[in-house]
Amino acid sequence: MRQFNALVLINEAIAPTWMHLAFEWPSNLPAPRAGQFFTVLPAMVELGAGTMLRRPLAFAGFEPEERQNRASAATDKAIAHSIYQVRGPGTRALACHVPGSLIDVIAPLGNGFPPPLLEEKAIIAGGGIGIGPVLFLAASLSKEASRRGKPEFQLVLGFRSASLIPLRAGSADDSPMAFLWKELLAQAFLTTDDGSEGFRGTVVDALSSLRDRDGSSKEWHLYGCGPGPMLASLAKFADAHHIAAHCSAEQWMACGVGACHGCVLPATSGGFLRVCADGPVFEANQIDWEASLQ
Amino acid sequence: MRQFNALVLINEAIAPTWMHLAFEWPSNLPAPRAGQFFTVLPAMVELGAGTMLRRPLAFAGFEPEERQNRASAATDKAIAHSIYQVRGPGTRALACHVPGSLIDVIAPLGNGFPPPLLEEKAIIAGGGIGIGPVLFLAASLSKEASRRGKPEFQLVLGFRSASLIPLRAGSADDSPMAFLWKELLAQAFLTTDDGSEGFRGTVVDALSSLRDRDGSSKEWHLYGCGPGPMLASLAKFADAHHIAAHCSAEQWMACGVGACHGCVLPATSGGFLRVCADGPVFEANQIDWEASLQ
Amino acid sequence: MNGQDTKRTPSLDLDLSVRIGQLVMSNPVGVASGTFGYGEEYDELVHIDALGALYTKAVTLEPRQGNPAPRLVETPMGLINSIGLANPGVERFLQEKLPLLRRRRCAVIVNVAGSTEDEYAAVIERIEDHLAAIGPRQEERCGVDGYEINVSCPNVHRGGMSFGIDPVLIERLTRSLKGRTARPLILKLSPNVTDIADIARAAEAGGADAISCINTVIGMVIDTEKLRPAIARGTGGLSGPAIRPIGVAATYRVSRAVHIPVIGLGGIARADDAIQYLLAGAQAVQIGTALFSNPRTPHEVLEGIVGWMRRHAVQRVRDIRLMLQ
Amino acid sequence: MNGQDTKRTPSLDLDLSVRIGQLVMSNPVGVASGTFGYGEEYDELVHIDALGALYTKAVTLEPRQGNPAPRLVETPMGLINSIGLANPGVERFLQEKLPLLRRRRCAVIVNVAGSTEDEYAAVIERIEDHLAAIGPRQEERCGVDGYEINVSCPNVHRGGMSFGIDPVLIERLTRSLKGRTARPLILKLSPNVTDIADIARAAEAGGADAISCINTVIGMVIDTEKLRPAIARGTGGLSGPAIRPIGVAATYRVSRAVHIPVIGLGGIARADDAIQYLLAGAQAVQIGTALFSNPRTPHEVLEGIVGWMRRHAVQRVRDIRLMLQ
Ligand SMILES: Cc1cc2nc3c(=O)[nH]c(=O)nc-3n(C[C@H](O)[C@H](O)[C@H](O)COP(=O)(O)OP(=O)(O)OC[C@H]3O[C@@H](n4cnc5c(N)ncnc54)[C@H](O)[C@@H]3O)c2cc1C
Ligand SMILES: Cc1cc2nc3c(=O)[nH]c(=O)nc-3n(C[C@H](O)[C@H](O)[C@H](O)COP(=O)(O)OP(=O)(O)OC[C@H]3O[C@@H](n4cnc5c(N)ncnc54)[C@H](O)[C@@H]3O)c2cc1C
Ligand SMILES: Cc1cc2nc3c(=O)[nH]c(=O)nc-3n(C[C@H](O)[C@H](O)[C@H](O)COP(=O)(O)O)c2cc1C
Ligand SMILES: Cc1cc2nc3c(=O)[nH]c(=O)nc-3n(C[C@H](O)[C@H](O)[C@H](O)COP(=O)(O)O)c2cc1C
Ligand code: FES
Ligand code: FES
Repeated sequence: MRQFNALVLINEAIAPTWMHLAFEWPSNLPAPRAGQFFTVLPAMVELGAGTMLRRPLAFAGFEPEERQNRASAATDKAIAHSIYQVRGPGTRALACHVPGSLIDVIAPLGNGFPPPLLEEKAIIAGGGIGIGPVLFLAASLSKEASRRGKPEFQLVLGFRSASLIPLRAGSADDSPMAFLWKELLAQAFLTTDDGSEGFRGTVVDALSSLRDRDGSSKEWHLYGCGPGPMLASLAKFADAHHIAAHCSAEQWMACGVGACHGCVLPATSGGFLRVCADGPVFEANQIDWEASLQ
Repeated sequence: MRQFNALVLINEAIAPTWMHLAFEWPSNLPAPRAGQFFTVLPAMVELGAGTMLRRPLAFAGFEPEERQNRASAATDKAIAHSIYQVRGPGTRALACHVPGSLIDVIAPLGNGFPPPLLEEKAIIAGGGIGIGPVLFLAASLSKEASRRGKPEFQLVLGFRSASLIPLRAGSADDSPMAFLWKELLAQAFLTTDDGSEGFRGTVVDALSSLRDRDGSSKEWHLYGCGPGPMLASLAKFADAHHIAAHCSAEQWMACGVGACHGCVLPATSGGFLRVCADGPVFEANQIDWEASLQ
Repeated sequence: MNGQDTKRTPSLDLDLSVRIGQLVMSNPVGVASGTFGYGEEYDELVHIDALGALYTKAVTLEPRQGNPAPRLVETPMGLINSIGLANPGVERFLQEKLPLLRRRRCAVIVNVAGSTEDEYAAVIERIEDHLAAIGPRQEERCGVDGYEINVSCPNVHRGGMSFGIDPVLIERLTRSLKGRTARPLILKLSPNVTDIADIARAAEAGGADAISCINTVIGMVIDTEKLRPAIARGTGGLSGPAIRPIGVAATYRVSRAVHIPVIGLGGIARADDAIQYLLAGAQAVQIGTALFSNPRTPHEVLEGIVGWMRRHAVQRVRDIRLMLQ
Repeated sequence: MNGQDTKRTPSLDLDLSVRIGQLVMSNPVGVASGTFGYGEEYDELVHIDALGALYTKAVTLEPRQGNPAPRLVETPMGLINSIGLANPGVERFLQEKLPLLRRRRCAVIVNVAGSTEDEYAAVIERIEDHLAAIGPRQEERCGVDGYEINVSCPNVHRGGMSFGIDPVLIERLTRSLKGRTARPLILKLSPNVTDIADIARAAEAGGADAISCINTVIGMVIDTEKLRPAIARGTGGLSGPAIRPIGVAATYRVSRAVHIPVIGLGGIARADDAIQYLLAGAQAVQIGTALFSNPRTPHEVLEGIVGWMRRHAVQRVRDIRLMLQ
């Protein structure tokens, strides 16, 4: 973990209110893993907001230093990627950063997704803005394919509506990372709440249906990232089917490093777990999701 | 007085830490007069500053709608000009506005300089950032020359050092307003604290020396704008020589319109005067300058 | 002007009115005492008639010049002021300020300050005498729809701050003033106390019709170059968004301690802030410091409240305080 | 890392040391209780040995899980927290946290909280017994250089907040704890009182070696969509730059009311903020919430103080408090 001023390389819209951020990654800093996050402090905020805390964002991809076909010609360093939704003053401020500007980053933070075992098939479920970590995980697994065996995985992505699916026609982002994401999106099983594209229903509805017709001999290992209610039903689903499951959780943060005990969620074992330091990736049954939704 | 979103036309450096701001002026709003000011709210501020109040700035010039050779081709409306120093978070934030962006302006505010009588010679003294209102006043008088008689005036400008004199070689600003300012600067009697250009000493030192060799038959009418100590000695000078004198004062402001009684200075008659509504231009003997410096 | 937009917003289906004693305000958004003068200065920028209420700058028995300069300093999302109740005194208030106030269509609440119980009483008596003497005039409003008793100004040595911290004095003061007017009496409380609910209960016991909550918080800025306090008087009153959470907490406590209406203020700059106060238990709100940044704030806040009420299907603004879970 | 830069700054000609009772801190900048854990989590980001002092997260007799989630909400230039003294209890503190703390080169002040006088006393006794039992070890520091008594946490029903508002209880508690340790005893006061100077005088009378001033201010945010308080417990403690003027005013008052050193905190984010506290009368400062925005804050603040001292030709940091005009 380190605090550094990162050069912004890409910061552009990939869907209504969604942005793709890429920044230079320092040499000698361990590469981030899918599920890990960083906290960022934009330089300027809108007058009147009074925002001052860092904002946590998950990594959505990483390009190591040696890579040839790079997302940006502006650097020969490694490049970290994130996908974020413009929601409030902090993300609005971040969206104002142009390539070439600097952001204050602390990274990498938290625990990533554990890789599936060889005998497991990874079912990677993302809902809405939970897309970043799951795209990263899928990309990592597809890369691994060339090294050790061939990890089997299925990406399942849920959106409210077809028009909110990022990186579709109209997105000007043609960086290699965006290209990789588009490939993954093309392979993914898509669901929409309103049925405007793909399966009509939630990601977890889709899982039931997928499970019924799954021909694979491998055990499922669920990976989830998305809104609280989605994670809650994912955990329920995993429990009912006795499937290993890991979820990436969210909670408001202050320090982001485990010091303040502010970002807790209720643990099933009693007490609380810190999202930033004990998570953000938890075994699905570690968190009392129902209580956390209240 | 009106609150409006103003289109920024020019916002560029004219000296170290000094900026020239020009923005579109609404139709149907009375033109500002020299000595009047506006308050401005930038859109974004640096994170951590927590700035939220408007910042008062004086007008440094005005181009009415009908004018031909305009400071900006981006508008056919009237254009207001200001010169400001980048000092703290508010002015730093203002300095980030690029042409084409919008600033929230309330204008025109306060009372301007009363014009000199026909039998008076205007001695217009500006120190440091007090340059804006005095350039505006000199420009107004030089324009009037063509209409009623020919107001006689002498501009006396003081700077800490030659390198801080704005709009010299190196300034890229070649707008018509900058051109006019350069003309006025060329006519002005210049003083520097360190003697690196013109008269060595303060503006008020220069006035004594000018007064000794003044051949004009007209009465002097002093106009001053600059730091508090300069205004205090200007007022003393005017009193000693029985000269009419008007000074533009500064004080921290909140409302800028006279409602909060926050921006007061001690009055010689006892009690307090509001800079924003009773001023910012006062007869020099209205304010107890010594007390105000404490 | 933005105010006119508000008037055009068809909110006929919604009941925005607020009741304080016998007084009905047309909507819950007022402008706070000391930040709006007597309504003259902001006339060109704010559609005053569209306000729910105008709380005047404090009126004292004698004219006061106020505290030495500088009186203001900005702080992170806040403002410290030490104006010191600068005002023309009750006589000149009646002669110079009241005539214009009578032409306002919004409720006008006169903020009253004093150093002693007698001074407060004298101001109210003088105003009541005056109103009785001129009697009702055609096509004019009364100009004084109620009193807000400032027992909480931290900026004067004897500005009522000793009242603001003592429940016994508050109850006695309230009872004494209550006997001198039939108009609603609003006690404005200081947050600079161990238990603001105690003070509120005392005000209620004394007969107050409502509580305004909160006045400014004691604060200080030191100029590290000049090596002295940034404002001449040393400490001053902190206002603005910085103190909003303090005001909401106080409003929450006070509105659970008394049965009379609470008027919430402190740091309201956006509709969401005002709705927080209403959910915390306030029936109405006031906007002070935010006016300085943006004079359109009251109207933007009112529009935002209306929009929120529609989205949440709330008919009456006074029901909002029942919605907190 | 920035901390190392600080080490390189030659400040040999300046005396930055601060004395609290018998304890000498190498410089006046510490990190505030509850924002720095027990010094583990920030190890990779902050050069801890270069700090003047590390104030630990509160330690209670029994382990506490803390308050329900959510526990945090951001406010304008502020943060409300309701952690609720989550901590592993004194036994696990001694077993798991102390060994690492002993390796720190900065002063370590253990923040102590409890619900009753006995609980506070038991924590200190347990720690003193433990320290006596393990005795001094070579090349290790003691790990506990003093105690900061948290009588001011607004986030627990019985978290000592009743002590924090009552001078009589404060004096008794201080005296009782003073009898149990030779280490410096720092009383950390709440700003949520009518007169903080009263409380400070009581702590001094009870034998306190210093006062920390201030803890968080009671505040509340309401989520206007979910129609409930943004943090689970309703109200919480407001910290950050928003409260800096409140802390400076309190420090100014307290340092004029007592003769023992005052440690100022509340909203310090830049060197200028810290210097305001020092000019107001503090001998040392602590940085809490600003760490969350920028972990380099303590070192940047210390560098800024050094730069300011050079510009103002001040030799000893403890003389700054005499410079206010
Ligand atoms: C470990 C972690 C990883 C994250 N990764 C991503 C990511 O990859 N992409 C992305 O778009 N967002 C991500 N988020 C959420 C992101 O941090 C928030 O959207 C952001 O902080 C909002 O800041 P804001 O100032 O724009 O909006 P605010 O005004 O602060 O908040 C806007 C809305 O978001 C809610 N909110 C704010 N912070 C959080 C939070 N931490 N958790 C849940 N709700 C919150 C608020 O209640 C409000 O409704 C992540 C959060 C965490 C904790
Ligand atoms: C009527 C009027 C007209 C003005 N015209 C101009 C102008 O034409 N050009 C220009 O550059 N500046 C002008 N000023 C001053 C300008 O308003 C301040 O420099 C500005 O507000 C500083 O804001 P900031 O956030 O950048 O700095 P801050 O951090 O707020 O202040 C920086 C420094 O300026 C001092 N300061 C801040 N506000 C004032 C003030 N109102 N009066 C005196 N000192 C102050 C502070 O003490 C501090 O030392 C004028 C002020 C007034 C009252
Ligand atoms: C410049 C100024 C002057 C004030 N004068 C008065 C006053 O005369 N009487 C009073 O009761 N409150 C006065 N107040 C307090 C405000 O009415 C209000 O209670 C406080 O500022 C908190 O609200 P805000 O944060 O919206 O400003 C004054 C506040 C400011 C900023
Ligand atoms: C998340 C958090 C946890 C805190 N926990 C404690 C604590 O355990 N004991 C204590 O005395 N103060 C605690 N405090 C208060 C701080 O030590 C400090 O007094 C307060 O935050 C004001 O300083 P700041 O504005 O620099 O944060 C806590 C503050 C925060 C923000
Ligand atoms: S944000 Fe501080 S512990 Fe997680
Ligand atoms: S700034 Fe409010 S009266 Fe001048």
